[in-house]
Amino acid sequence: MTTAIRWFWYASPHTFFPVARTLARWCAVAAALFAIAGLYVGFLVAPTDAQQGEAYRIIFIHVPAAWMSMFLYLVMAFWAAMGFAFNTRLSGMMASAIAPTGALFTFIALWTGALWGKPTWGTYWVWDARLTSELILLFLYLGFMALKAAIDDPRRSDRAGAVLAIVGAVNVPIIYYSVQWWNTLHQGASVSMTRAPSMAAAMFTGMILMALAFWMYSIAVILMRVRCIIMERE
Amino acid sequence: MLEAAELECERGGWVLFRGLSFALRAGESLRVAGANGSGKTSLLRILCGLLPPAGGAVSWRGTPIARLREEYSSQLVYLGHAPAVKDDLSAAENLAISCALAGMPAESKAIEEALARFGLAGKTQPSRRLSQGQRRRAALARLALSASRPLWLLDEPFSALDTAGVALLRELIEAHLARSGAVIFTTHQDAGIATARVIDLDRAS
Amino acid sequence: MLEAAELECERGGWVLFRGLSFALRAGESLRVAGANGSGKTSLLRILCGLLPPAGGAVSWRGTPIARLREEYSSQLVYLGHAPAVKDDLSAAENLAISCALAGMPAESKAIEEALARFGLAGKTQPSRRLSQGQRRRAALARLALSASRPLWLLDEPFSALDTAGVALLRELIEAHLARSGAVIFTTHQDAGIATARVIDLDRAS
Amino acid sequence: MLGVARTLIYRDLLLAMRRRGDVATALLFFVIVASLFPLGVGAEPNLLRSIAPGVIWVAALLSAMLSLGRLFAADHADGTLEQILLGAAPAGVVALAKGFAHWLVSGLPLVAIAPVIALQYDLPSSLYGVLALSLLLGTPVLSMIGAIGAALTLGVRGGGVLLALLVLPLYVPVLILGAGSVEMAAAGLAPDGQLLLLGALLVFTAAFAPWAIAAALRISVE
Amino acid sequence: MLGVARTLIYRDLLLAMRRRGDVATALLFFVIVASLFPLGVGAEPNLLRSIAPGVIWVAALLSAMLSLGRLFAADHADGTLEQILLGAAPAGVVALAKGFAHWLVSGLPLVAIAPVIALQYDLPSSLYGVLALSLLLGTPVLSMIGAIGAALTLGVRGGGVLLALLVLPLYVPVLILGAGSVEMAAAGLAPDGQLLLLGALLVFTAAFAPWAIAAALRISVE
Ligand code: HEM
Ligand SMILES: Nc1ncnc2c1ncn2[C@@H]1O[C@H](COP(=O)(O)OP(=O)(O)OP(=O)(O)O)[C@@H](O)[C@H]1O
Ligand SMILES: Nc1ncnc2c1ncn2[C@@H]1O[C@H](COP(=O)(O)OP(=O)(O)OP(=O)(O)O)[C@@H](O)[C@H]1O
Ligand SMILES: [Mg+2]
Ligand SMILES: [Mg+2]
Repeated sequence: MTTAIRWFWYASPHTFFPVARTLARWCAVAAALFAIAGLYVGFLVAPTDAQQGEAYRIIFIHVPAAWMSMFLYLVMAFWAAMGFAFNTRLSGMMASAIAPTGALFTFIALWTGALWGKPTWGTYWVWDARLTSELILLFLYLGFMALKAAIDDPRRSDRAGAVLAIVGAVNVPIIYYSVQWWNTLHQGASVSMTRAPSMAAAMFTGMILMALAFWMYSIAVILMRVRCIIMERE
Repeated sequence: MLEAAELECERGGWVLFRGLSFALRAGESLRVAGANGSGKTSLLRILCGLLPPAGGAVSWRGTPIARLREEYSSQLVYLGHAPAVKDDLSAAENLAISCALAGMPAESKAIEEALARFGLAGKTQPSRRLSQGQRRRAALARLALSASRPLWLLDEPFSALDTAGVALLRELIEAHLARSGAVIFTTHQDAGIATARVIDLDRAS
Repeated sequence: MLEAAELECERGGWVLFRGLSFALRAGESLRVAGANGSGKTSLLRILCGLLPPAGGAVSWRGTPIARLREEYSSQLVYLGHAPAVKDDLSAAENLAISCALAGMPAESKAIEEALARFGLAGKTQPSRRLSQGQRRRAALARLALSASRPLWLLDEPFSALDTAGVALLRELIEAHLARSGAVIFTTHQDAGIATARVIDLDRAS
Repeated sequence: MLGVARTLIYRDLLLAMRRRGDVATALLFFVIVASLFPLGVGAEPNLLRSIAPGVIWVAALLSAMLSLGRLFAADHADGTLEQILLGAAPAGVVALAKGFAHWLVSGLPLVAIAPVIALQYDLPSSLYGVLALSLLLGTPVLSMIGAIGAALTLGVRGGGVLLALLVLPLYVPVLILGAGSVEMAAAGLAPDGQLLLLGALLVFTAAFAPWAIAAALRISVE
Repeated sequence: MLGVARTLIYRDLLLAMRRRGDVATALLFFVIVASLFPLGVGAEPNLLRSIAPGVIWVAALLSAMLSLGRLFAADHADGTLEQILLGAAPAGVVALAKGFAHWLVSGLPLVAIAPVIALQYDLPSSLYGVLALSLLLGTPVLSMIGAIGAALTLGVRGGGVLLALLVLPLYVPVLILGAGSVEMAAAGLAPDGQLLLLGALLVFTAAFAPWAIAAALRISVE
């Protein structure tokens, strides 16, 4: 019971407001530091790839961005669902705040992927399962934002958005597992929680550092955006 | 039967009313009054569960309606501003379908009778070719088949009716009250129904 | 001003009325009465030239309206059952556009005033978010800008209005009659307007 | 509860009959889109044959999408939707019934007519079965997913595009699987994989879409 | 009278903006139809290039037809049409203004976006001009002819199909001339003949369609 009360206490925009700002600042600083470290490892420490030459270095942006794009969608859907189920005001605002950042990372993943595709596959785009489902993810983010923008009443817009976010969440596992379920041109997972990484340690470190940088960036930006939304609505 | 506790309604950022409480017992009727835009329709929609209130709760025989859902819907009849009459169907088809959807399918004989009571016997044309008042009559005819539903919520039921229509509707409402149903309605005219209570939203806000 | 001679109206194979004649002079008002479906709306539509009568003719200052067309339209205001209010536009936009379409563009200040008179000042939301009565008020606000049109044809203008709205409309109508305009309206309620004549369609048919 | 669902389906079919058109609209649109192509593209048989599966499936997609706008809008405008939601059946059942009725009116006729179109494009008759089967499995998915979008955009500013924006991305897998299965068969390979996936998609949407539609409908009458 | 026409056009554009979508709908639909084809047909560049003019013109036709249903229906339902007909302008002017507004919203954007689609289909850039010109001449014809059909089917049972049945046969010449002109140019020949005919068609419909539309509108409000 007491935990539930604390939960809702934090779920109230007013208590959340000042906490958000301090947190956002620290995360912004952390994001910058991780990004510098990650780029240093990625471009100066990690060795040149035997088959792909220097082009492979795009991986340090591509993979973390792709991870974030999927992860942020799930977080967004989670908040939306919380808002739908418990009618907490903050949840809907969180979902709204996450969407643009998620869309941004999706776009980056698509863009860097397309750029990478030209040297490796000889084409910017193929209609393969992972690429298509990632594109759909972008449209889902855009649809979510468009739907919310089209409804003036904030409560209604939160609820309608929540339905769409939850429906779209189906797409995320499809993106993730598409390389296993279909034989795609795109390459399968090489980083996993259970196996040892199958790539060079330096590459792995670089990717993890960049992923951490993206994480921190996302948290900082999302918290700032939530603050704006709170100010607008209250 | 029906209790409203501390209801608050907000539309488009404006609070229409706040702290509205009342209880309605069997056999009682309640008239909701107020100027245009004061929130009568919104209140009725809250009472029937279509619109969640910004605050407070509505309970039916002691249970909050948010928990009862279909169980509560099956106790009431709500007739809104819009007559819910399909242009392409005849009055009889409309009535049969709206009864069936409400979960109380009616015999075609009963439907004929209800329509005849409202002066629509033999009108087999699609409803688009009925006059405004006839369309409203087609919607109201459902009340003649809804004796078993304890709660009636009627939003401006008298509008567009001629004097005979008004009298007929009043009769139906009074009969429903007599069999210890409960009726909540809004109207701008004086309907001539002795109501237990009047809620004036102009003063409640 | 307006003369109807031996009007006959047939709808869906039924004759609604036949041999209906009357003349309306400047400063006079006429109430069309009758039960639901007796043909009030049809009569008004015949009078404004939207519906050709099955027999007889309507003339305006001696000329049949079928020949006058736009010239006649520019003498009248017709407000029908349907409020002709666009859901997506605000009340002010609706009013400005309907005035301009009728050929009497209005200043935005005049529009503000007309809306304010009808209690819609500052309502800038799209009309879909107005209450039923507010939508009707938005439609009626056109009358406040239509002093220069001699003939007003109003189909159940009082419906959905609260008492203040009814009083306001009555005032407008009486002012129009005083400046020797002519008004024909239908209503089921007693509007409290001293009319020169009542046509009861229940008896005319 | 089942009675309500039956009434709802019966009513929607009756309305479709009354407006006569509505049954035929989707079908006619499908046929027209498919027939206009040879007019625009030129009637070279080989070219036509190779684009046929794609054209037919795109036409099916468009014709499903076309009728979505009307799926709930009329009921919303005249107040019937409120009555349905206040009715005796849970909103999920209502949603399933509406989706099913939509499919009966706009999807099923396409399945029936597809072989005729295939003939027009000179597809080998061995493909008719795969084509019809893929449509049979795919069009209900289009109806159910479309209904989610239609319910979400009810009474919302910019309904039209928004609907397309929400629905089309979700349609893409159906299109790829559907057209893919026919192309697979045309290439002489077994289309089982695609068809199985379509079937799985169908089961999945039939199970979960009603919930989302119901939630969206409740929001729309608030 | 011109004031009324201007107001009407302004109002229709305003409404289109408000529903935000409506401007974009026709456009988005056009883009989507054109983009779905590579998904369904497969992305072989030569194939795509050879079907491009046909696809683009069929898409334009469909997107024009799609928006016809709404052209007068909303005004009819909420009573505005009566007010417009009782307004200060003759019905013919009203009809012309409505048709023009429809074109501004649904036809003109297609002309602007067509080169982008052509790019997607990898058409040589020398064809962009012909494509845009043929659309510029052809889409107003689609709007005016479509408006006749829309007015005739107002409030009539089975409006949807009826509209398509009435309108499409009249659309076919435009399609053939339009797509033909681009194909002609692609084959390296001068497309003047087709374009001239399209221009003649435009002048003809602009002169006579308003009359027919006006008559149909008067009937619909009786
Ligand atoms: C627009 C095209 C592309 C898209 C949309 C895309 C999408 C994705 C996504 C969503 C992931 C994360 C999935 C996961 O964590 O398992 C990913 C990971 C990855 N992508 Fe791409 N990709 C594209 C192009 C490419 C290209 C051209 C290459 C290189 C040939 C590539 C190589 C990789 C690698 C190596 C990973 C990491 C896999 C892992 O270690 O888990 N991608 N991509
Ligand atoms: N479009 C139509 N086509 C055919 N018949 C119609 C049409 N509209 C109305 N009718 C019929 O004409 C008769 C008169 O209709 P009208 O709308 O004129 O009545 P009214 O007197 O205005 O009634 P109310 O008081 O209900 O508004 C009605 O019986 C109706 O059934
Ligand atoms: N869908 C909506 N969204 C936002 N605000 C709305 C909506 N519908 C109505 N409103 C606003 O809520 C207020 C109350 O509306 P409501 O329809 O409840 O009034 P009412 O008392 O029924 O009025 P009337 O007598 O005119 O029917 C109005 O001021 C209106 O502007
Ligand atoms: Mg009301
Ligand atoms: Mg009437």
